[in-house]
Amino acid sequence: MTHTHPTLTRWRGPITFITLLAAALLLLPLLLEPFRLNLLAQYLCYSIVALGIALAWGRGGMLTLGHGVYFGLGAYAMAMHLTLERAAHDPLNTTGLPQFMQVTGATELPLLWQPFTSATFAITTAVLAPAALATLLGWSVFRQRVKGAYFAILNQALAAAFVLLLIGQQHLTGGTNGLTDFPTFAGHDLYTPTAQTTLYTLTVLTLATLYLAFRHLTRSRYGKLLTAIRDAEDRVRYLGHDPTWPKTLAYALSATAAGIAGALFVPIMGIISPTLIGVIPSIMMVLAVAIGGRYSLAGAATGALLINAAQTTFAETFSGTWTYLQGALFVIVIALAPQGLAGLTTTLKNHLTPTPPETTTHPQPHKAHT
Amino acid sequence: MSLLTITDLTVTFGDYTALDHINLTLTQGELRFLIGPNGAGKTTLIDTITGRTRPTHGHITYNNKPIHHLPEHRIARNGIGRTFQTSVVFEHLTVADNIDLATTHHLRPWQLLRAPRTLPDTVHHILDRVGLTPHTHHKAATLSHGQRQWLEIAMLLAARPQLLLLDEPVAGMNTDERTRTGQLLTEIATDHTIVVIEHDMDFLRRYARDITVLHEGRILTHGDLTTIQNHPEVQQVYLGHTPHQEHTP
Amino acid sequence: MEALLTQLPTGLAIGSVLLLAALGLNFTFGQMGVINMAHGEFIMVGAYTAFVLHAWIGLDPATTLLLALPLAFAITGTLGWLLELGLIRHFYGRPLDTLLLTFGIGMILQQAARDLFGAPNVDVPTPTWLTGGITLFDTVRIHHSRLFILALALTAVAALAYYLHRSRPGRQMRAVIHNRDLAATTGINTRKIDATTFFIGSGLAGLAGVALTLIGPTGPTLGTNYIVDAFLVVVIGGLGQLRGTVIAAFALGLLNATVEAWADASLAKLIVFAAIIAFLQARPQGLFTVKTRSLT
Amino acid sequence: MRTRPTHTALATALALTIAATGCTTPGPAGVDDDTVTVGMLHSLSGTMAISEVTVRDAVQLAIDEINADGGVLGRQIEPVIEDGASDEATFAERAQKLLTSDNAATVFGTWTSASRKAVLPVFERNNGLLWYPVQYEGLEASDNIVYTGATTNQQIIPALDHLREQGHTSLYLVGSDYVFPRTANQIITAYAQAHDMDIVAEEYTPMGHTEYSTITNDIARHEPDAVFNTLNGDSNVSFFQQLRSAGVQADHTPVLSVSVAEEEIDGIGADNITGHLTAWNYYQSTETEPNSRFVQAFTDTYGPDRVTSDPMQSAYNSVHLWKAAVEEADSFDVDDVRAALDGITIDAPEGTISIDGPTQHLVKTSRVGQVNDDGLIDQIWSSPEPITPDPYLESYDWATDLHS
Repeated sequence: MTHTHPTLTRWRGPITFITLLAAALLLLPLLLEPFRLNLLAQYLCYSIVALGIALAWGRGGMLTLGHGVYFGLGAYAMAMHLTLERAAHDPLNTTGLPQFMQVTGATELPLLWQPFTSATFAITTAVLAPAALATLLGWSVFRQRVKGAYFAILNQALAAAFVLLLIGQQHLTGGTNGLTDFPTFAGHDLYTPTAQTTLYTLTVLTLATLYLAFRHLTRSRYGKLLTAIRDAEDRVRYLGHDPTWPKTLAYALSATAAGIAGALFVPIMGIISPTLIGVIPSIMMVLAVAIGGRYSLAGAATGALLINAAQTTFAETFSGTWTYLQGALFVIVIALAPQGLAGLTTTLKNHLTPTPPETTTHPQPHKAHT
Repeated sequence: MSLLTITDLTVTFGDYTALDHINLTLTQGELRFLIGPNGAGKTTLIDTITGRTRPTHGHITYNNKPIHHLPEHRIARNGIGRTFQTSVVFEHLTVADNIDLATTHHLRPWQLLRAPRTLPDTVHHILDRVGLTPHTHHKAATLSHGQRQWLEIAMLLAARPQLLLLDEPVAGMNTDERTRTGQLLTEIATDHTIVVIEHDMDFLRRYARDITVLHEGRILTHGDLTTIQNHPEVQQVYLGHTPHQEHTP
Repeated sequence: MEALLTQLPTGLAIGSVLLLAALGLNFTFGQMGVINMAHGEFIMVGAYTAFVLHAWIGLDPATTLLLALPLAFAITGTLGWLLELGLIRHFYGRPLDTLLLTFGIGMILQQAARDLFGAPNVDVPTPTWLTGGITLFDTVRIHHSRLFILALALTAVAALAYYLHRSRPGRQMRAVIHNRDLAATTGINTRKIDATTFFIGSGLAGLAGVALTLIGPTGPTLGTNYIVDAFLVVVIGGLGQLRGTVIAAFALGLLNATVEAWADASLAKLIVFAAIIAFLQARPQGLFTVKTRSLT
Repeated sequence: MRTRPTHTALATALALTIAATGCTTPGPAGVDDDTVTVGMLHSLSGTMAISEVTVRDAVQLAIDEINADGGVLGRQIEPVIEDGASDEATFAERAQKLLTSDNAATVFGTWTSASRKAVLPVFERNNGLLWYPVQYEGLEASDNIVYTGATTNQQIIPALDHLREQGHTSLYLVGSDYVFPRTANQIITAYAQAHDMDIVAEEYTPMGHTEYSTITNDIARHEPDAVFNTLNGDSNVSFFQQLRSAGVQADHTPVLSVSVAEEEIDGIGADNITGHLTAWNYYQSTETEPNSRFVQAFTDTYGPDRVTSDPMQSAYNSVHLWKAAVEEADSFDVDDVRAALDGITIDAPEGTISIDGPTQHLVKTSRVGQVNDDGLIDQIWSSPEPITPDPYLESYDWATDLHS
């Protein structure tokens, strides 16, 4: 593309990006009623997760069927803080303990919960806990060259185990009920239109920042190395690179994005519970990325937005049909459009404006990673 | 001075012995050809030197340090590079990026995270050397078979190894490409130690001075082409199996 | 010690269920590198086969069971064969894509079951001769239905082993597992072998489904209950290894049962997961692996 | 170089999404001269759909009956049906929509405690009114919820009274690992301590667990007088099948279940559970005149194969109770309706029930039943009189440790 209109091409991306960002920040809050804006903010949280999955899966070839876990870690960290804040400010609550703990007969705040009275600690944990768990799991399995389908299955098992843990440790986590009802954050009512707009704005800005950061990463030498590892991990070793750390890093970053998304999701949605982060929700996160386009960060984010919006729109009217449609989407997108929407739009554009072949080579359905 | 010393190397897969008490020394600056019928253990030997396969018995020293326990990337960093029978290049990266990747293994993680503004000179230089400059910004997937092989060699050179192990570099190439590869080899051989696995007799005749013959995991003999061709056991091994072995891969 | 002894039959019982569920899965995975996420739904189809025989055709429980086994094998086998023919065939070498693809197929099958048979569980009665149990040393009790499943699982393993090692197509199949390209050059029709493999692997899911009606609920989500554990068996057992699968299934079953004896079932599952991660540190490729020399 | 993802095309997709998200204008006012909008919020998809669809059917039946009878305050009820999709976030989101976009005068729905807890803040924030139809673990009394199922002192404690009357003094507790069984078992343990009963074991399994050999063998070995079962859903099928294989007989060691209703028996297999006990406030076989009408109307509408259960009946009652309260208040306004709740009484299929104003729970009769060969449940015991709800168990001395 640099051959034809260098200036135009150079700036088209940034201009589109800034236009979209400005529209999202300035226009939409005016156009949408608070309920809809809140929905949009929820979907954008899933877009943030999608960015991470696109990095790990699209770029790094690591199919993560357990991202709900990282989303959940971020979400629970935030929810624990909000729960404590509510308990502290509830005039009827004499013990200062979260309501669900009173049910299970606790008399004092468990050790695990104590530091979460600090918002800073909660937010830091929301970011670092997913990163730490992913680093630990990633490092230990990548080092042993566990990859491909094995890695995917382990992730899935992790999601299953994590949900069991949350449900089993009811006195600490609220069990199946999860944590819910967060009226305030730092003393501010979370349900005023202003608060809703602020949360929405924060989500948009986080999404934009992570998009730019990940985009930079994919274009750096590290990004090239990651792609190389995806396509031929063994070959990379004979060039003197150890694939363990680049993979672990991508996986950990991807988990961090999910954790941040979870932390944002909680005040927006007002609830987190095990059903939102188990095996099936985790796979749905991957489906969204497959549909949007795993090789494209922007595509993946858009895919998550679309799939969640579609879920709301269609699921209520034709719930059975919606399940068929989701299943069919999986099959159709993977079989016919492995590059997803982003791939389709590129193809469409190439049909309209022929460009030299070498600049249009998108990743082909790539070879085995195992 | 010896660069690589293989002592009493044995590799077994279950009941099957792929390498059987191999002893081999490579001196600095050598260009060594490795031949032998299918299953002789040529690729296994290269695999074992580069850490892909672990020795069952015996050891390998490189610059007088044992390397057979190191992981692949550490062996590569020590200066041993290799290519594969079927070339493996990173198809979704450009030719330049493929080469650049080979130069960066010594960089620290944070150095890799910066997006390079321009290509390093070394990359341009190597591209020139293998004749891929016109394809600098093309995806590796668009290269022809011969060009891929050269790209692999270029990637090797970019990693600045002392020892190059090439597994059938001219397989599947046309005559022109073979000639170019041969010239490239000779040129590289001036400042590298090289081991080449090759079957192509014509190619051997033109470029091979030192040949080691492997058979059933053992070293049969060693010498120049004439010596080899007149060696009774070699004749037995080759002619005994296929009379026109010279042109079978 | 007494607790361990008591848990031995339970462990074997859990193990035999895992074995049945994982056997076909491992077969297709080892053979073709295909993770079939629809395998759980094939199990479900097998279970509904028994239900249809009983409730729609009106057979008595014993006839239902005996007739359902071969019929379910044939039905799910055919489903798998069609899946291979229509979709999976075009995705060899893309294991992650087939994984997602077959997950989509699974969703569709599950919803189809819901539309066809309704969402609630249905009842497939157990033949009376399988309802009781045998008591050993006072405290150890083995259910007839468990013995039946154990016997079925071991029969399936034996039949499979015989097929792989003694029959011509079976030996070809093993050749393909070891080296697909080499097998192809020796004149083996790998396409045909793949289709056969998928038929058998999926057929085994049908058997598992029928067996599971004896001990658990029959509903549209039947397969999902077992699939994660079955996958773990495959991971531990190693690629395409019959003995690996057998050992892994019983090891997991015993581990589960032993841990369950002193902790609750939730905790048992977690401990098992941690044990698997630890195990993979020592044996990343599972218990047994086939050595290959291909690069990618 | 990679091709830049076509931002323009993606932007189009984005715009479409936003259009889809934002297209709904603020909903119609909840009440006009001819109609009143109510919400129905159940899982129509996902794992809970099995149970919740039956409840939706019961609510729909009640609405149809009331509409045919002239409606509420002369207005036809217009239900807005939303799918909670067995997912708490969806429940909360749909509840928000029902209350703010649809202006629903009241909402019938939710089943699991998790979904009720998820929508509770939404109802409190928007001052909505939810009718919750399922027996639950108690320890809750929100101004914005009317609880039409049993709380613990109307189901678990009477069931324990019954077991004690029968001379069963050793109990084996088995439950799914979630809030209801854990809370129920705390209560049972406290009760047992106060009444010289023996708890042999307390076992939990993950939701959807199907492997019960360990537990059923353990039960066979310990031979407790009775098993108190708080397992949920699918697990009951495996549990009863495997219990039978373990040789545990209903006449020797009866299992008393609090989450097994007529709907589930068919899936468990009647021969696996015949003779075992259940504790509810209503059975399809309950002999009252309103129940014959209810069962008749239900099977006429949904087919002769369908059965009715306690939660269905409670949901059905909810609509009639709401109608009575609205007519008492002569207003659809939530505050007016709430003020009118206390003492609202109707003749329901389960007998006469009335709303206890302070707790917004129902005063209702407790019943223990026995599963018969036809897969229905025969009542074998009932509380002598309707029991006043006590969600925090404040009137029980032995339960002081349970509520702080």
